[in-house]
Amino acid sequence: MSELPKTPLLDELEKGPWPSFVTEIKKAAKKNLMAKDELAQLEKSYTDKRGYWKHGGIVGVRGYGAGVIGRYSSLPDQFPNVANFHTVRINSIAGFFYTSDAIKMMCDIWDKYGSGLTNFHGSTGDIILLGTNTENLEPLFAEFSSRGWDLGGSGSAMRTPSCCVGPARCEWSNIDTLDITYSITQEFQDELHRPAFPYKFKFKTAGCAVDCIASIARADCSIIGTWKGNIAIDQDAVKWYEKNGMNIQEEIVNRCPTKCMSYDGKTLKINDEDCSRCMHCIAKMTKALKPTGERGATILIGSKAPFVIGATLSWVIIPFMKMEPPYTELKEFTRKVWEYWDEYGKNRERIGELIIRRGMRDFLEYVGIQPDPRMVKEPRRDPFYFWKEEELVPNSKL
Amino acid sequence: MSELPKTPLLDELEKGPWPSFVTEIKKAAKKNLMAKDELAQLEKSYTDKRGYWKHGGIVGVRGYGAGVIGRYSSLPDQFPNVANFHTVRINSIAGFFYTSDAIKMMCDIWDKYGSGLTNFHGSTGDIILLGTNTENLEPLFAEFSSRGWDLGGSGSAMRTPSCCVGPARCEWSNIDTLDITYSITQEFQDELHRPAFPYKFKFKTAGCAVDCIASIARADCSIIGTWKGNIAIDQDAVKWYEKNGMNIQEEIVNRCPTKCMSYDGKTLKINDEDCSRCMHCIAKMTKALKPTGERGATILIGSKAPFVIGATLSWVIIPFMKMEPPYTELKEFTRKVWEYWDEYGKNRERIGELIIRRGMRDFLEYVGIQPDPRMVKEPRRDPFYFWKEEELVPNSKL
Amino acid sequence: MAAPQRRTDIGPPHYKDFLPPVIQKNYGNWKYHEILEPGVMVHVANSGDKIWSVRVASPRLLSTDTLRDIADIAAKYCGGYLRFTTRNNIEFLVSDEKNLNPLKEELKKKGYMMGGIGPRVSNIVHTQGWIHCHSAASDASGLVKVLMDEFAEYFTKKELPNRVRLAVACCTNMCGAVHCSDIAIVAVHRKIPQIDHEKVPNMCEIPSTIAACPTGAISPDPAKKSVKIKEDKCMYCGNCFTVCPPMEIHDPEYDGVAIVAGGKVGNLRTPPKFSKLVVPFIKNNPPRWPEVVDAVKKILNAYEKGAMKHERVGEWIERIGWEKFFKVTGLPFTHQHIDDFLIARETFRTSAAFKW
Amino acid sequence: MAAPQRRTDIGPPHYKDFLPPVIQKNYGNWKYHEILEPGVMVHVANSGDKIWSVRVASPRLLSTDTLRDIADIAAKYCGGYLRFTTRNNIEFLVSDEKNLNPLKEELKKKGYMMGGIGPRVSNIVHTQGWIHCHSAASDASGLVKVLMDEFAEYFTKKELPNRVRLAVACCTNMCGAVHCSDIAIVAVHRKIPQIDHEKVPNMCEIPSTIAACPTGAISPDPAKKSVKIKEDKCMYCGNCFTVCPPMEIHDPEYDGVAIVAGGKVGNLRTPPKFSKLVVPFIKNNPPRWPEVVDAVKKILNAYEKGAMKHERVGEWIERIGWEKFFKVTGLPFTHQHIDDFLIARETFRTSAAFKW
Ligand code: SRM
Ligand code: SRM
Ligand code: SRM
Ligand code: SRM
Ligand code: SF4
Ligand code: SF4
Ligand code: SF4
Ligand code: SF4
Ligand code: SF4
Ligand code: SF4
Ligand code: SF4
Ligand code: SF4
Repeated sequence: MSELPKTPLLDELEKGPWPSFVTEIKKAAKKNLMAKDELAQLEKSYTDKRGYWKHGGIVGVRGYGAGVIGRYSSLPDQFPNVANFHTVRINSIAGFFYTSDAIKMMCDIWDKYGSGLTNFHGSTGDIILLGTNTENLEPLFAEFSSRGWDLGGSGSAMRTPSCCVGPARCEWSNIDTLDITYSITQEFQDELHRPAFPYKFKFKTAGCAVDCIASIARADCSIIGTWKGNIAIDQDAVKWYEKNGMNIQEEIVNRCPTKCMSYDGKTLKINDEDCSRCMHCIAKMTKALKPTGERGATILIGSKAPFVIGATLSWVIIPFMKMEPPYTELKEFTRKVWEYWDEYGKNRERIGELIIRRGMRDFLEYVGIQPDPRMVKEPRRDPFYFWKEEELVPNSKL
Repeated sequence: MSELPKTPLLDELEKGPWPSFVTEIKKAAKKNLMAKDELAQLEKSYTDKRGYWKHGGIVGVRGYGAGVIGRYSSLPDQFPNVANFHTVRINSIAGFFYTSDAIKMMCDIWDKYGSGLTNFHGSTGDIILLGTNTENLEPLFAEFSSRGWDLGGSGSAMRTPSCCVGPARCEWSNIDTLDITYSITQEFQDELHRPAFPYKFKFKTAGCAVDCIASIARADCSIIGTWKGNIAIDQDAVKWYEKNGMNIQEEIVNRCPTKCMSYDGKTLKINDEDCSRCMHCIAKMTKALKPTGERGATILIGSKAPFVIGATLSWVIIPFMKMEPPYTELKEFTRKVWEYWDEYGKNRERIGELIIRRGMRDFLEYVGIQPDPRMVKEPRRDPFYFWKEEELVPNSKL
Repeated sequence: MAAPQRRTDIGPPHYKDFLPPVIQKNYGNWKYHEILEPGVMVHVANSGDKIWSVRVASPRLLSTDTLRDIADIAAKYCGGYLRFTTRNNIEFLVSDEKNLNPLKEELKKKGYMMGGIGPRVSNIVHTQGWIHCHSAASDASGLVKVLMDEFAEYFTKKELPNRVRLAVACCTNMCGAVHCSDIAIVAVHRKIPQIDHEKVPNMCEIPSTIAACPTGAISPDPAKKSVKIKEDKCMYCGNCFTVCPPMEIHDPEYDGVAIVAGGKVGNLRTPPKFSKLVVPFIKNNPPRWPEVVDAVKKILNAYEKGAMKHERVGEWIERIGWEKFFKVTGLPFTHQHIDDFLIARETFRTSAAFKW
Repeated sequence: MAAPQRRTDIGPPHYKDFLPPVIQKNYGNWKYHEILEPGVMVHVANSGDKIWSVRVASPRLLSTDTLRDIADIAAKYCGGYLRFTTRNNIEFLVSDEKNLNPLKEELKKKGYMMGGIGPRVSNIVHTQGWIHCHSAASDASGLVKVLMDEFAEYFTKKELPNRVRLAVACCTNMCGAVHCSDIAIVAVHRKIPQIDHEKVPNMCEIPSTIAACPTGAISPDPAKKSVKIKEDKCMYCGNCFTVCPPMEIHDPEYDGVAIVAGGKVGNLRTPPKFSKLVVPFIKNNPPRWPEVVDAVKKILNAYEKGAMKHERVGEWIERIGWEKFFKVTGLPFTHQHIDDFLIARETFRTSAAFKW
């Protein structure tokens, strides 16, 4: 294979302690022409301060509408090996667990059919195979699928659901984040592979309100584990934290948002009725505090990036839902939500935007959920609201 | 004079400890036919559960467009004495101070030309003379004005400015609320009497952030006294409060929003740099704490009732303005604001709505004020903002 | 009899002419105040001078008879000086301590109600209602009377964790500024305006009528030279009626009041707050609106029981959370509570932390 | 060579097949964890079993060479088990304590960087940038590299008051979800799109192009069968370019990045928060964007100095106030900081309390 192109600017990014993506590209470029042109085009971008990629038309594998992001160099003459250079999204493993064998298997296929470059993982949670030519897509897919791996989502489809490590390695998980993720991924294969929605739809599942998967910020449906009982306190362990330098009053009691804790130097007390399950005290004193009682999840809807109406965070739709396999309630709720979206959503309108446009009542009534104060930070301020005929029984109180 | 009408429903409102408006109307009705018909029509409203007043056309006194609210009974045949029944707004005294003589003088005129009913005061702060006939307006005005009293505002005009009791009887006033109110009322007589704005414009002035005139909720321009120096502490007085049962830590230190206070049981300390001048500690320990240093006012703009875009509170436009007679800076600022409103405001658009519609930058640049973080609770979230040509010097940092 | 010489644009008299001498002398030089009784406080100047204020309840709607009576009392005990508060109470300004008790005696004898100073319920800021306004969906004075009858003890005696500011507005124009009160009543309609197509062309300016509608429900009806309303967009605010009277919105069978809570205007501790909807509708039930009184009582009682010292209603609610507020007051939470207007999404609970 | 038999709609492999035996055994039965070193933690199960996780920095963009290397390491010390974190770090899962030190030794020897656990700066969530996306106004990987070079010690060693989550998005589509990060970079344009009227009719759907504009700046240009832009309404967001590529928005002279701060996603203590604009623009200055690094450093240093223990960046800012934030960081406050979009008025300071 020929020599690497000169990349004086990118070489600057091989300096410094943090592992260098440039080094990674160079490693691949040494044995792969696509990677080599990727490297060269990137140097040009650094020189000219602009990207040189063009929007893809629709490219993909037979029978699927999703899973491949079409991409073309806008300088195909200079960089012919990336003239078309699509990324392939492989559906990752719930919890992002892998084995050495699986990784090596993927590397072997990818070296054969692609650039040798990957992202572990993309922001949504797919394994990103970073760039290959159109003609490689089918064989690549055949190799992966024959070994039990499938594509992830893209376009106006359900996207690859993802989750925090949850019960696999975390003491706080109230729900089986991996199993929920696996189960909905399998249930909705058609919705994942064949874009038929007004726009994208993302699921993210976190085992508790710490939300290590950032579900509340970037999932059309955020599933966050919670519990309904009290917090059990191991007073000896509290002492242990104190002995190890923790200022219980300052670090725990004073930071409790609901002011439901107290500590007299001997006994830590929680007025459980007032606890909002924010997770602060539990996270900072994991040996001393444990949630007890019924487990389930809060279902929130609507977070997304800023287009068109500004970024949104997901908000509470179902304060508490039991979460036991096969997650029938969640799946039925999801279908109902999609039905609503299908009925009223405009092209490129996310579910959250739609609910904001049509109002919560419209949505809640459609999906059959009662209003609950936990859905709002605060009730409305203005006295401008609608009544339905049936609520207007004359001369009756409400 | 004939007997009072039967008012079985209203009579229920003469029961109970609170002074009764019905009793007041009856007092007047005993000697005044207008008040009598007012009483009778009100009983009918209580029976039918609806009002019986009609919107006024324009009524007023010669040369004025404001100061009178035209009102007509929608049942003139039943209640001929209130067939037309307009309220007259008399500009009140700054701080709402009166003398017995002045009150009696007003009563004499009002018994002669009106219903004998009043409001001390209307929500804006006018003396409301509650109902008279069209033909009485001119002589009534002549009586009042010849004695040195003038009408207040109404319609799309400046409205009667009002203020808290301030320096007249309050130890916390940072500005001369009465003098400011008097001075702007005199300065803008034309704007008060002859509606020429897109909509109403209200001034309210409070001596400190306690805001006993609710200026921040209901004034297009809210003037709120503040200071720039430290809070002086009289430690003996602190002790006095403690001895008299105050829990300094709980009631004062813990409630300080900026957590800039501390108390070790002996000395109360304030980290003045972090104090936001919320007034809590000063209000609850008036003998112990006193603001020191430079005095002035924060100028806020934009509060109003919910139409059309929902209620607004005033927000900071000028964090600190010196307030010395003749208040030239305030008056010039006001004229500039009106000029902007005149230029861009739509019919029935309040100044706050206009600024929200066109954006703060447009307004600030017009009135010549620099942006300041004190104008916002928080900076914007989205990255959607404009640049002016002159800011776009290529390749320069900002 | 010829009318006296009218003058214009003279503005109000100068405030100095109405200030008692002790105030003139100590203007801007007050040191502190003390609340001596629920209706009496004394302000002490740096000079040592003092002024006593005796506060008395007022229905705000005052006859000239009553005005003359209070003027007489002020003349007798206060050198003729008195004032009104920003919440429409009467304040007798006593410069000479020896007049204080005689004044109180006379007030008591005549049935005036002293109180309202300090952490109590003070007078209710309110509006015209059926007494004078064309727009009213309920009466204001009546609601004030029945509420203050119920809460009289909180004016004359009992303390609360902090001031509780009540307000009443008789339509959504909210002349009472209920949008920032601890607890407030706002009268509302619930029926779509009935358009009198005969009168609209003469009495209304079509473009401003259309612009008046917050939800864009109104559009021109060129055939009739009038307007039409898209029924499912109208939320009965009545703003069209304000600018165009032939769009009759009153309907006695459907009009009533809503209750909002948790607002404040002062900056102490927490920033000024809007009131929020707590009861979307209670039918008009004059003369004494018992259901309204009952609902307000529920809120006030829960506040009295649950709030920490110095906490205002809104501060208390924010500490315990809205789910808890609806629980402890027993008020139902309905679709109407959830915002669907311009800033709706800012009110949605974007957090997984809440109480049961 | 015939391709193997393709299958469809099989979904990903079952996660159980990738879990180390100790996890399978103690699944959902963990008791607590301890952070042993910035890059090592141990989770202890109710059964007493333990699993050690050794976290290693990753540039996220990995070559198959590197992937094979980490697979080999995992095979050697972890029974072949490893995972990636939600922030793209690599975690070696050690079931047998005696493999822990040898693993660390080998990682050190090979130059892998251990760290990121606990109250530190972890990996930067980011996006494609010039490496692969057509929409990028800056490069993501480069920005990540220079920032993490600067903050490497906060990954490998130093503690902060709490976690600091950084993110980079290469355009306002914000695939990096920078809108809820402690400190984040979002690349922005500053020039109005140049419309290629030849191509628009063929390549673009006019209605969705018009609908894509957040400010309604785009309208049809029927003559050209294209669209036109109202210049003074365009704020260069580039959303039109996303749906209609011939509306070229890139301009190397004017493109660059903005910095936002104060966001978070967890519910601990305070609810999730949006990031807010702190630096409206810094020009693209590759390869090492020193001005960006400098600005982020200012914020991180001020946070480190000023925050209380457990306070996230946003919590610290809310406690001290935004006026103080701009003071202690020395960042200028400009017109761009003041919101003028849909919820602008909710961001205005409706209070008379602030600091100097
Ligand atoms: C690859 C990835 C970034 C990365 O480097 O990790 C990515 C890359 C692209 N995103 Fe994204 N998005 C990626 C995660 C996200 C996320 C984060 C997430 O999913 O958690 C968001 C924010 C959350 C959200 O969904 O709103 C995100 C919000 C967007 C948007 C804005 C959507 C909106 O409603 O505002 C667009 C624009 C669009 O859909 O046209 C977009 C569009 C794109 C496109 C397809 C650009 C385009 O219009 O063609 C990018 C393709 C880049 C390329 O050349 O490969 N991408 N995108 C992420 C997907 C990898 C994966 O599958 O694992
Ligand atoms: C008399 C008074 C209520 C009272 O009983 O105290 C009052 C009465 C009326 N107000 Fe008001 N407003 C009164 C203070 C207010 C206030 C409070 C204030 O000024 O502090 C507000 C809320 C703050 C504000 O300005 O937004 C207020 C907001 C309105 C509005 C809504 C304006 C808006 O921008 O949303 C209207 C509607 C309008 O202007 O058409 C209105 C309109 C009216 C009209 C003129 C109704 C109309 O359309 O004809 C009422 C005449 C009643 C009558 O028959 O006398 N009134 N009005 C108050 C004036 C007395 C005075 O001069 O002292
Ligand atoms: C007389 C009056 C001013 C006037 O120009 O007329 C007044 C006078 C005083 N107020 Fe006020 N306030 C007056 C309306 C207000 C208002 C405005 C309103 O209610 O519309 C407020 C804002 C309420 C709000 O935030 O919603 C108000 C909130 C306060 C507060 C703050 C309470 C809190 O902690 O939130 C104080 C401070 C305190 O007492 O601790 C205060 C303190 C005071 C002091 C102690 C100030 C002083 O040193 O003289 C005065 C006597 C106290 C009293 O009544 O207990 N005053 N006070 C008003 C009496 C109205 C009435 O008849 O009840
Ligand atoms: C491994 C990972 C989950 C995964 O499925 O991959 C994870 C794992 C743990 N997180 Fe996390 N968090 C992980 C992403 C997150 C995220 C998501 C993100 O950054 O996008 C958050 C939300 C950040 C936010 O609020 O913006 C997150 C906020 C936390 C917090 C809350 C910190 C706070 O006080 O605000 C804790 C609790 C604590 O440590 O006190 C926590 C605690 C933990 C614990 C201690 C939970 C446990 O008992 O096992 C885990 C090891 C801690 C560590 O890294 O210090 N983890 N953690 C993620 C590691 C990412 C990385 O490589 O750095
Ligand atoms: S979100 Fe909760 S359950 Fe999941 S990894 Fe984080 S702390 Fe554990
Ligand atoms: S979980 Fe949060 S709200 Fe509950 S006790 Fe702990 S710190 Fe307080
Ligand atoms: S606003 Fe301030 S200065 Fe005015 S009366 Fe109230 S406490 Fe005194
Ligand atoms: S005025 Fe407010 S912020 Fe300042 S010290 Fe007193 S309580 Fe704290
Ligand atoms: S609130 Fe409405 S009904 Fe009452 S006085 Fe004001 S405009 Fe009239
Ligand atoms: S009542 Fe209000 S919402 Fe209904 S049409 Fe009239 S202005 Fe519009
Ligand atoms: S943030 Fe923008 S430029 Fe970056 S990957 Fe996403 S769409 Fe492409
Ligand atoms: S760049 Fe954004 S604001 Fe400008 S025209 Fe395109 S979509 Fe509209």
